[in-house]
Formats: sequence, structure tokens, C-alpha cells
Amino acid sequence: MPQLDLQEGSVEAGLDALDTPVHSSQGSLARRIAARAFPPIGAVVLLVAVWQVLWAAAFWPEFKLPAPLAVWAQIWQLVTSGEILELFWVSVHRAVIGFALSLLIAVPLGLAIANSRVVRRGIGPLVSGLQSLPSVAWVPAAILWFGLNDRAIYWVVLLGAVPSIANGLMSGLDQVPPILPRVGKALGAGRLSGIRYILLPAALPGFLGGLKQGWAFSWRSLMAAELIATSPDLGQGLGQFLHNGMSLSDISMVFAGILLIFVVGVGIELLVFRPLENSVLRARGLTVTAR
Amino acid sequence: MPQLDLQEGSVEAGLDALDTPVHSSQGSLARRIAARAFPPIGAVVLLVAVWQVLWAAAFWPEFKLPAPLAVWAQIWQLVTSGEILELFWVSVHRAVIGFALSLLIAVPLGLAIANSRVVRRGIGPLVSGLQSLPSVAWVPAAILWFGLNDRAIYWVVLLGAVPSIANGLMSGLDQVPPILPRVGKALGAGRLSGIRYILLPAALPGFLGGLKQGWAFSWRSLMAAELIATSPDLGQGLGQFLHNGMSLSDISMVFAGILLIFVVGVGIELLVFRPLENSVLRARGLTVTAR
Amino acid sequence: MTATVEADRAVVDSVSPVRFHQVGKAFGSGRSAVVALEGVDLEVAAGEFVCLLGASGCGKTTLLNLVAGLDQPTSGRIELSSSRPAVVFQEAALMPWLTAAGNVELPLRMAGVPKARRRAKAAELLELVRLGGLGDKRPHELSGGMRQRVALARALASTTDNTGSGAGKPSLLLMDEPFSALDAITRDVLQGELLRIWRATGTAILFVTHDVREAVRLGQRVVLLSSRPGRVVRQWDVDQLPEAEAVDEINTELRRVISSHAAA
Amino acid sequence: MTATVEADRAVVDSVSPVRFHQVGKAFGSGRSAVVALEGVDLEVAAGEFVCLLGASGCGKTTLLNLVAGLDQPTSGRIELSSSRPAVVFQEAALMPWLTAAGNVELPLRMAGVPKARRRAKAAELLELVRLGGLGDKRPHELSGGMRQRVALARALASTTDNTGSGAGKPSLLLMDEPFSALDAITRDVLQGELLRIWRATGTAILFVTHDVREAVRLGQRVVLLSSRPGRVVRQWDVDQLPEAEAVDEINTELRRVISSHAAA
Amino acid sequence: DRDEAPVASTDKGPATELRLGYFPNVTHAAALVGLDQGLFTKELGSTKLVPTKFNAGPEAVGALLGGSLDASFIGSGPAINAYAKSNGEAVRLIAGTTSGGAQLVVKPTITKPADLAGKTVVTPQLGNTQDVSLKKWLAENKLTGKVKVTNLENAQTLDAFKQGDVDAAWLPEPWSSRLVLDAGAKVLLDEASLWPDGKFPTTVLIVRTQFLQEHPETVKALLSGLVSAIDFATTDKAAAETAVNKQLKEATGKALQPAVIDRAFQNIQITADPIASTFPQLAKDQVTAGIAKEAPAVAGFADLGPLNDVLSKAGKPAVDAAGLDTK
Ligand SMILES: Nc1ncnc2c1ncn2[C@@H]1O[C@H](COP(=O)(O)OP(=O)(O)OP(=O)(O)O)[C@@H](O)[C@H]1O
Ligand SMILES: Nc1ncnc2c1ncn2[C@@H]1O[C@H](COP(=O)(O)OP(=O)(O)OP(=O)(O)O)[C@@H](O)[C@H]1O
Ligand SMILES: [Mg+2]
Ligand SMILES: [Mg+2]
Repeated sequence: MPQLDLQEGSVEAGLDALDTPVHSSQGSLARRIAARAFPPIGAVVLLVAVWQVLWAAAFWPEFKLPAPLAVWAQIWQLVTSGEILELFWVSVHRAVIGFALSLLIAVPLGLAIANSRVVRRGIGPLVSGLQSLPSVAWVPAAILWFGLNDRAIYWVVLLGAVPSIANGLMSGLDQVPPILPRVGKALGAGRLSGIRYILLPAALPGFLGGLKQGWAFSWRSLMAAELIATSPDLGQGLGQFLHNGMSLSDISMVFAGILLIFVVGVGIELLVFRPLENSVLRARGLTVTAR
Repeated sequence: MPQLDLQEGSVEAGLDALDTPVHSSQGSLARRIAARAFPPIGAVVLLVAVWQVLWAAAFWPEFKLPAPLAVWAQIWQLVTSGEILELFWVSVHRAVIGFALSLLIAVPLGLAIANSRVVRRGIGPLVSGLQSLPSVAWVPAAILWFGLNDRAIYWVVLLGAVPSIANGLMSGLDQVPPILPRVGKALGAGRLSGIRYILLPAALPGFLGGLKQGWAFSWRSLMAAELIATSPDLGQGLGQFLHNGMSLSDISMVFAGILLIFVVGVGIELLVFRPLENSVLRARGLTVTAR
Repeated sequence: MTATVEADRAVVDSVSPVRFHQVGKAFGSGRSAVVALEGVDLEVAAGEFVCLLGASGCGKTTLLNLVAGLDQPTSGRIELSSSRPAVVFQEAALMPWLTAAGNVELPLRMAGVPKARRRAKAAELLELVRLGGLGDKRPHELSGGMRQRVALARALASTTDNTGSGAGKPSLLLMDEPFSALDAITRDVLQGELLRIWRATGTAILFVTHDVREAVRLGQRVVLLSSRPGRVVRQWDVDQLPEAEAVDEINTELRRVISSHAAA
Repeated sequence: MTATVEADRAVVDSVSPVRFHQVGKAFGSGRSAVVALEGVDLEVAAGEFVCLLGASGCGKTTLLNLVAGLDQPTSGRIELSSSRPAVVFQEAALMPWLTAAGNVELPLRMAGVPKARRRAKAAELLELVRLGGLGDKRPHELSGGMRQRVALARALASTTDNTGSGAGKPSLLLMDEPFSALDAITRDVLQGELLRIWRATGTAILFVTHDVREAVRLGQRVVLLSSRPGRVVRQWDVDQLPEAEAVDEINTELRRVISSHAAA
Repeated sequence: DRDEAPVASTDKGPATELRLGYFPNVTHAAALVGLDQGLFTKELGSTKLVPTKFNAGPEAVGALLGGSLDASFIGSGPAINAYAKSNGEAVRLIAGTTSGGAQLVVKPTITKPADLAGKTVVTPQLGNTQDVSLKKWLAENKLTGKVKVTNLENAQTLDAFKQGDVDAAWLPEPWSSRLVLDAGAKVLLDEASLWPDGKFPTTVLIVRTQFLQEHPETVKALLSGLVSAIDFATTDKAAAETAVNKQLKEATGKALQPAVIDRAFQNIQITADPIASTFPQLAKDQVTAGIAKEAPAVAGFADLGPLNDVLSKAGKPAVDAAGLDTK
């Protein structure tokens, strides 16, 4: 049997190679994609069905729970008018830039906190305190300090994401089995090469969790900033779209906005973090199948 | 020498026992508390000094950067009038209840996601998507659905904290060395006792990081909800205080509000999470000193 | 070549606790698949003490994992009629959040043994592995050999539950190089204790070791595995042979098997 | 009782790579403090092969950690004049995110060795520990003995850097039960390789083992530690003694030391 | 399919409590005076008054639609939205409170509408009363697309204006006054000049339809209180200013400067007349302003019966529903 697999398996590639149990690797590619896509799609379909039923039962008046179709019409209108591209582009590119900036600041910060007791005691609690400040609280100050422009928005995003990423990295580093840095030291790791070759990769699985939370923070902060600051200079992002719906008390627009923001969240998770996570965990033999 | 320590050490107690190197344990208790308290206090003093200098240099007009003294006056006035107690009480008790509720929901959810491939694929991305929705987006819907009351606020807090805690638990569980659940199984762990006695404690260090982020999310969500929903039924929390400052464009009040929120964040970190983290890490030999 | 079970020991049952039928195990799939075991036929009789020898990486641990139900074979069939086997893993794999005593108590806790009895049992087992008084140490505060002994005590604790679904079934103890990190004297003592426990409880034991002398001294039967893929090459009923002769014979055969593999 | 360094080997220098002066090490403080080592005086001469024996938990690993600079003594003084010692840890402690080859390459990478040379060196070392062709496996895909051999190869890789600050200083290899998880044959082969490397490079070796026979076969000098606290009890210049006699004598002494401790 | 037959509720006597929304703003002067002087509580008798502070219209609308608010003082824009977005179900307009009190204030360098081209103009919120007015006015002046319209909270507008980030703002009182007095803005246009007789509804009182049907007595009591408050405010302006400022301080912790509140009071007219005749125009303006695709239906929005009862009882002239009370 395994001999047979040797032939068949060779055409398979990608991250799934190790994931699928030996016997199922004989299924077609289409089948495997289906197996992977079905659960999330099923969950979404179920949700929409419940929503439709709730709505049809007129359990709540229309202005509390819009018809799925009305929300869909909103979205469809954005799609046909092409506006949806601007919405996504404005928000996503900002979020990505903000997140990248946050990474640049947060990684050295997290390393410093995790590795030095003085820094940990001095700055650690302040970072956690910063993390607990809602983004909305910063928006007015940011507008005051930077004016109504992208700088204000990035400031809000940074304040949201940096502490979260730094904390995530810190907690990842804290969990590194102490034997690994010791081994590193014995193998000749200096301070920097120890971080580069031992600590960072060792902390990666935990850090990934922190990154995910950091991304959530930066995306949420961005949405909050966009929700509060509206100006043609800032372009029209998803947050502004949602804000307009709220201002007009238009519940179907509000739902459409929430849905679009949600779709971006799910998309980033599925396209970026899930594959990353899977490959990191799999390389270390930490897959779900293992237990 | 160690013999001598045996005598002296016996009066020491608490979590620090293992932390302090042998030779420093001869310092007095006061000295050790000072060593621990100095770094954060130093950091704060430094920050305030920079602030004062910036302000004194009139680098920015007063409405952009208030005088530290003006902010202090605001806070002092809250203290003398006793209002500060209500502010803290209203917000903190809500956050604690919201966080506790979130835990109750998030832990089974995280366990389900981490342990079942179907659930992970079906619900996992949705949870991450939910996490990326800003709390402010939920406030109007929550008010519409639940009315202007605590239920609406808890709804917002739950939507913020549950996905974050569940994700944190998931990432903690993902990092559990697979040998441990295997050992557990071999020792006779059933599905439930395996979770109770093996998976949860094994995931604890990673989960703690997730809890911290979850707390940050729930506190931030609460603040966002309080910032937006004001009603005498809701009492006056820190978020409302901050909101008042904003609507008055009273920058010193805004700063006071931010500061108070920050203080709660730091306080919870120092009083709850830091000791928890320290004791968990120390019990497993994962302290900073070890590397 | 089947072992004869001695009549004078307390044998619970005559059903074989475990029986392998042409068992194979491959890891991964495709070009990179590793065939760890192939066509393994093996039976452990109730109350029998079987030692498993083989080159490093030949599949001994894999075989034990299959018996313990921690992995599924990719071909063939395993018949397990014992109660849940107790396992001493090759790595100590102690729970880092529990003290030594806590680790030993863990299987008792999961079996619902009341606290006082758990405590007493754990203290007794730690004493047995010569770790009396070190129950409150954390795994990271123990030396390698101490950890291995805690793991041993823990496995012994997990065999004591014979009240549940496993009651009446023959019991089975799987041990993967349990004494490898111990000094000669401690090892002697623990070998003696193991034999005493084996005689007293009538449990069957499947014991992996690299020490031929140990295998011959402890086992009734010695099973030699080849590597890549792991197959049963030969078995000896060492009870029947004088010790020195057995050791020599097995050593020669082991050398032959391993070097033939290395040459291939 | 100091060892005489054989004149016919390639000894780089006559400075002792490491010298202990009344070294003590206690873990923790207060009532729960554990004194692992006390008043240890020990010197390893350049190019000398010293084996360390002692009961499980007596402080051998602790002693090695002190030499490697991974822990600081709580009393006494350690004089280290070797270049950075290479260490084989008791646990394999491979980096789980690197393949076997990646692990072996790691010290070379940190020393800035170019990629091609790194590759070649890693392949060569893996071949040496009989793991040729398994370089692309991850640690979790290897058996216990295989992991130990990868760790051995990695430590050997870390000795090869003699270009930096360590150039010219005597080199030192610390090995903590490096062969404990290996079958007899592989162990024989690796012991031979180790002796070959030792002779060729003139590195000093401090080697922890529980196998008296191994200690006698490999070492020039055998050092016996007592436990609680760990002290140097006796030393043998085993080069001077016939093997069988040395083994017997050391075994007897070991038994005496360990049982006197157990009785205490 | 949905079965949409709202059950017409019947009179259930006086309510046990009345949850009343208001904003801490000078345009809500009647509400603030009524609260300050206890005029509502006096009329409401055993019905408990729960005043609830809001900062923006949509939030009050959400609370009304969510059933956690019974009546609210609110701008005419959000009021229309609340009616329209609930398909004419959820709320009714029962009285006016303030007319006027919105100005386009600009940097001194801007002297005529054409100067606004390329500049940033702020309104408080998308679709609110001032936002619609500005956009309609821009459209009429052919400035649509040439002027950047930004939405900012009033407080932030003040700071942004001080900083020079924005060039003009169409704001309700007291913010237009604060910009003029605190930040040196000039008035380019008073919205009153755009309406017949200078009258247009800035703040009105709306009530949940269900509440109106179930507790007409309570609604009348509320309206009596409102009429007394308007009387108080129109007869003794100084006392009214003091009362408003006291309420502002209570609600937000800070009072306005006397000069600001003086100027603000000069620009508003406190009246119970919702000026119903302007609502169809206001609804149409939403289309002109590009906020809505079609004018929201406002027919049937007003129910001025209770107000007119109260007014006639007080010997005052009735107000005109201008056909807004029938669908
Ligand atoms: N999870 C895994 N994935 C891939 N290959 C594996 C895995 N586990 C074991 N193997 C391979 O299976 C073979 C047998 O491994 P096993 O651990 O059973 O050896 P062993 O006989 O216990 O060796 P040792 O004496 O060194 O412990 C080895 O070649 C190993 O590389
Ligand atoms: N980090 C630590 N904290 C507290 N105690 C420790 C620590 N490390 C080691 N010890 C104690 O020090 C003593 C010596 O440990 P060490 O690991 O050196 O023993 P060893 O000689 O290597 O034993 P083995 O042969 O079992 O590996 C033991 O009693 C152990 O419990
Ligand atoms: Mg093995
Ligand atoms: Mg050791």
C-alpha cells in the first residue's frame, strides 16, 4: 500500500502534503478543496439562513433587522458601481501600511521587554496600559495633533497595534523553553544572532497568535478612526461607509458595512494567517492531527 | 554561604522567593520592593517630565497639549468630590462582569476550534472575522436591539472579547507539545479529563497572553460602548467622562480621561496579569533569568 | 518460538493482551514516506515479559505507540485485549506545571482516586524510584535521570487502576528505554523492583532497551527488530538459555542485522 | 592524581582548558535550596579525555553547565582558558523549526560560514553519526536515538570554528551522556569516531556517562562524584590499569558511594 | 413572507416613566430650561421623568427605534430619517422647540460663496440638519464637487478651525458662536436668510408612535411642560440663559462663556411650532444634497393634535400641521 502512495503522492504538492492522512490522499484535488471549503461556506450559509428565517418571522421590525436581500442589494450596488474597490483599497492598504509600521516598532519593543528585566518592569505595564486604551479615545487627539489626514489615522492604528504585537511577541518569547537559548549560547550565539537564529524562530508559534491579535487591533483601530474622522481628503474607506449608514440610521447600510468589514477580516485570516500558521505548526509537528 | 541563606530565606515568602538571585536575598524587603517599583515609577516620571518640558516650551498651543498641572487638577477634583469612585466602579465592575462572561463563552469555543478540524475550518475564520470588527460598529446595532442598557454594553463587550479570548486559547493550544496530550491519553485521560488536566494547563502560558489581549479587547470595547452610549440608566463610567471631555473640546479633561483609563489598564496588568504570569512562568522554569 | 508462561506466577488470564497481525506503519505519504514497520507479527502472552531490541530508529517506539493506541497502523491489524496499557515514554515528558508528586498523582486523579489515597500512593511510588522527599520539585528542577524515574513512577501509578472498564482484563506495561539515563546502581535497584512488581501483579511487560545484558536479565523472551523497514528478525526464549551465552548470541545477531542494514 | 598528558598526541597547548577552585553551586535559596555541588576541585588538562561518573542527580550536568558558562557558581571560581566549549546536552534539544541538517548547520551559520561549506560540513557530520540522507527530516520525525545523534553532530559542528576569538586556545568538548539512547553497535561505531576525532584534533573532552565500561574504554581519567552535595570522591588514571580490573574497582566504589548516600 | 400588521395599541393611561432624550446644546434650550425648572416633572405628576443625554441625532434615533427612549428632542434631519427609515411607523413629530440657530461661519479671508471653492467645510454629521442645508446651498451655488465637505464632531471642529485645518463650518448654536467668539470666524451666511420669514425647524420633539398611542395623557403632560418652558424662555431670557448654562454644566461638567451663550440665544427662536410646512421641502433637500435618492415620505409624520389641545387650553393659537398629519 505505501508503495502505491509513493507513486500517487508525488504529484501532490503544497502545504497539505503532510496534512492529509495517507488513505485520503487518493481523493481528487477537487474533492480536497471541497473538503476544505465546505465548512466555512456551510457556516456562512447556515448563518444567512437563520437570519432570513428570523427576518421572515418578523420577529423584529425591519428597522431592527434588515432583510438579507436588502443588505445584499446595498452590497450589489457597491459592486456594480465599482465603489467597492475604492472602499476595500482605501481601508486595506491603510491597514497593511499601518500594520507593517507597527511591526517595525513593536518587534524591537517586544524583544526589549522580554529580554531585560528593567525594561520589562519599567515599560511592560505601560505597554499593556496603552493596549487597553480604546482607539476612539485617540481619534480626537490625533486629529488635533496631526490634522485631518492619514497621519492621524496611522497614529491611531499604531497606538492600537504596537502594544498588542509587542505583548504578543513577549508572551511568545516567555514560552520559549529555556533550554533552546541555552543551547544557542553554547553553540556560539551572540546577543543579536541569538535573537535572530534562536529566540525569534522559537517564539514564532506564540508570536503568530500575537500577530493575529495585532492585526485585529490594527484593523479595528483603523475602522474606528475611519468611523470618526470623515473627510474627502481621507478617501472613502469601509469605516466611513459604515459611518454614513449609521448617520442616516439606515440599518441595511450598517449591516452591509459590518459585513464588508467582516469579509476583509475573514479574508485576511484565510489568505494570510491561516496558511502561515499551518505551515509553522506543521513544520514543528504541532498539527491538530497529532493529538 | 548557602547555609546562611537557609536561615535568612525562611522569612521570605511570596512569589519572589525563586526570582531573586541568592546573593541579593540578603537585601531588606523594602529594598526589594523599591527595586521592583522603581522602573515603572521611573518611566512614568520620565514621561511626565517630557510632557512638562514640551508644554513649558509652548511647542504646541495649550488646546493641543494641556499643562500636566491642569490635567492633575481635573483628576484631583474628581478625587476630592469622590466622583472618581463612581467612575471606576461603574466601568471596572462592568468590565469584570463582561470579561467573566466572555471567558465562559470563549473557553468552550476555543477548545472546540482547536480540537476539531471541522469546527476549526467552519467557525475559525468567522471568529477571526468577528475579532476584526470594531466595537464602535456594534454600538448602534446593540442599542437598537437591546435598548440603552447594560445588556447592550455587555453585548458589545462580548463581541469584542469572546473572539479574542477564543483565538488566544486556540493559539495556546496549538503550541502544546503533542507529546503531552499523548502522555495524557496513555495515562487514561478521557476527552473531558484530557482537556481539564492536560490541555488547559499545558496551554496556560500561551492562553495567558490571549487572556491579556482578551482583557484589553473587553476593556476597550467597554470604553467604546461607554463613549457612545450615555444614559442615566447606564451610570457615569470612564468612557462617559472621556466623552464629555471630547464634546466640550476640553483637552485637559480628555487627557484626564485617557489617563484614568490608562491607569486602570496598568493597574489590572500589575495586580492581576503580571503576578499570574510570573507565577505560571516561574512554576514551569520559564523565567527571564533562565536565559 | 512462543514463550511458555511460568505456572508459578499470578497470571490473571490466559488471553494474550496484544497480538499483531502483519502490522505495518508508514509516516507521511508520497515520495517522502518512511516505512517504520512492515509485516510485524507479534504476540505478547498474558503475564509475559518481552524485551524488544533493535537498532536506533528501527521502529521500537513506533511499535509501542501502536500498542498504546496512540497511533493507528497503516496496514494489518492489532488485537488488544488488555486493559489500557501503562506507558513509560522514551522522553520523560513530565507535565511542566506539576510537581514530581503531582505528575505521579495525575493518572490517579484522572481515575478519580480520592486525595488522601493519591498522596499516599504517589509518596510510595516516589520512594520506590528512590526519589523520596523530592515530591515537591518541579520537572525543571530535576536531573535527567530523576525525571525518567518520575515518569516511571507515573506509569506505575497508571497501572493501579483496575476498577473501571479494564477490570478482569490482563494488564500490560509498555516501557521505552526506562532506565537509559540511570547510573548502574539505581538501575540495578529498579530492575529488581520491576521484576518484583511483575511477579506480584502478573502484568505483561513489553520492554524496549539497547542493553542486551538488561534484556536477557529481565525478559523471558527477547525480540529483535531489523530496521528500514522494522520487521521481527528473530526471537529468543532467554529463560531457557544461560545468561552469558544468550548475551553473546544476541549480540552477534544484533551486529549482523545492524551492519547488514548499514551496508544496504 | 593528576593525569599525565600523553606526549604522542597533537596537543595544542599545555594550558589547562578548565580548572575548578572549590566550586559550589546551590539552586534556589532559603529552606528549599538544593546544594548540587560543593567544594569541587577539578582540572582538565589540554587534550585530556576525562569521564565523569556519579549517581543520578549528583550534579554532573550542573558541573558541565558551569564549565559551559551557562550557569554561574554560587561559590568558588572557575578558570576557563579554552575557546568556547562545544556541548552535547543530555536532552537532544534540537531546534524544532529546523531540519536535522539545519540544526547541524546552525552553529556554522552563526559563525558566518558560507552556505556551500555549511552544507557540505553538515552532510559530512550527519554521515559520521550514521544519519546520511536524513538531513531533511524534522526533529519530530526522528527517533530518540536519531535526535541524540543529530545533537552530537551539531556539537561537533560547533567545535570546528577555530578562527575567531578562540583561535589558538585549547579546545574543549563537553558531552552529557551522548550515547545513552543508542544501540550497542551504533554506540561502538560512535565511540570509535569520537576517539578518532579526539586523537586528530587534540581537543580536551569532559564526558558524562553512566556506563562504567564506556568510561574506562574512552577516558584517560575517570572522576567519581558523590551526591548531595556533589564532590569529587575519587579519580582513576584508567590508562594505567587493565580494563577489567578498572571496571570492577570503579563499580565497587560507585556502589559504595551511592549506597552510603542512600543510607544517609 | 413577513406579516407586517402593526397592532394599533390603545390608551393605557399615564405611563409609569417617560424616558426623554435631549442634547446638551443651546438649540435644545427649551428642553434644558424645562429640566432645570422642573417644568416637565411638575406636569408629569406621578410619571417618572428619565432625562437621557445624547450627543448626536442618529444615536437618539437608535435609542428610540430600539425602544429604550420614549420621546426625544432632536434635529429635524434625524427626525425625518427616523420616520422614513421605519417606514413611517416608529415615531411621530409632536412639537417644535427651536427655529433658526445655524450659521455658515468662515475664515475672515472668505467673503463670498465663490471663495469656498477648494476649501474644506465642516458639518456635524452626514445627513443631519446642517449637512443637508449646506449641501443644498452648495448645489444652488454651483459649488457641489468644488468644496470638500467634511463631517466632524462640533468640538473637534472648533479645534480644527483654530488650527486652520478647516476653512468654514455650517454649525448649530452654540458652536457657530463659539467659532466666532473663540476662534475668530466670520459669519458668511445665516441659514435663516434662506427660509421664508427666517423660520425653519432646528430642533423638534418626536415621540415613539406606540408610546403616543398608549399614553396620550403623558404625552400631553410633556407638551404642557414644554409650553411652560417655552413661555419661561421667551419671557425671561436672562433667567433662561442661566438655566441653560446650569444644565450644560451639569450634563457635561462645563458651562459656556456668557458671551457665547448671549450670542447663541440671539440667533435662535424658541417656539412650539414645528413649522410643519417646511418638512416636505426639507425632505426634498435631502435629494438635492445628494444624501438620498428619493425624497423621504413625510406625510403622516406630524401629530399635532395633543400640542394644539395643550395650546388651546393655555389660550394660545394653534399651530398648523400643513397637511403633514395625514398620509
Ligand atoms: N512522526 C513521524 N514522522 C515521520 N517519521 C517518523 C515519525 N516518527 C518516527 N518516524 C520514523 O520512523 C522510524 C522509527 O522510529 P522510532 O522512533 O520508532 O525508532 P526507535 O526504534 O524507537 O529508535 P530509537 O532507539 O532511536 O528510539 C525512524 O526512521 C523515524 O525517523
Ligand atoms: N534549575 C534547578 N533548580 C533546582 N534544582 C536543580 C536545578 N537543576 C538541577 N537541580 C538539582 O541539582 C541536582 C543535580 O542535578 P544534575 O542535573 O546536575 O544531576 P546529574 O548528575 O546530571 O543527574 P543525571 O545523571 O540524572 O542526569 C539535582 O538534585 C537536581 O534536582
Ligand atoms: Mg525510540
Ligand atoms: Mg544530567
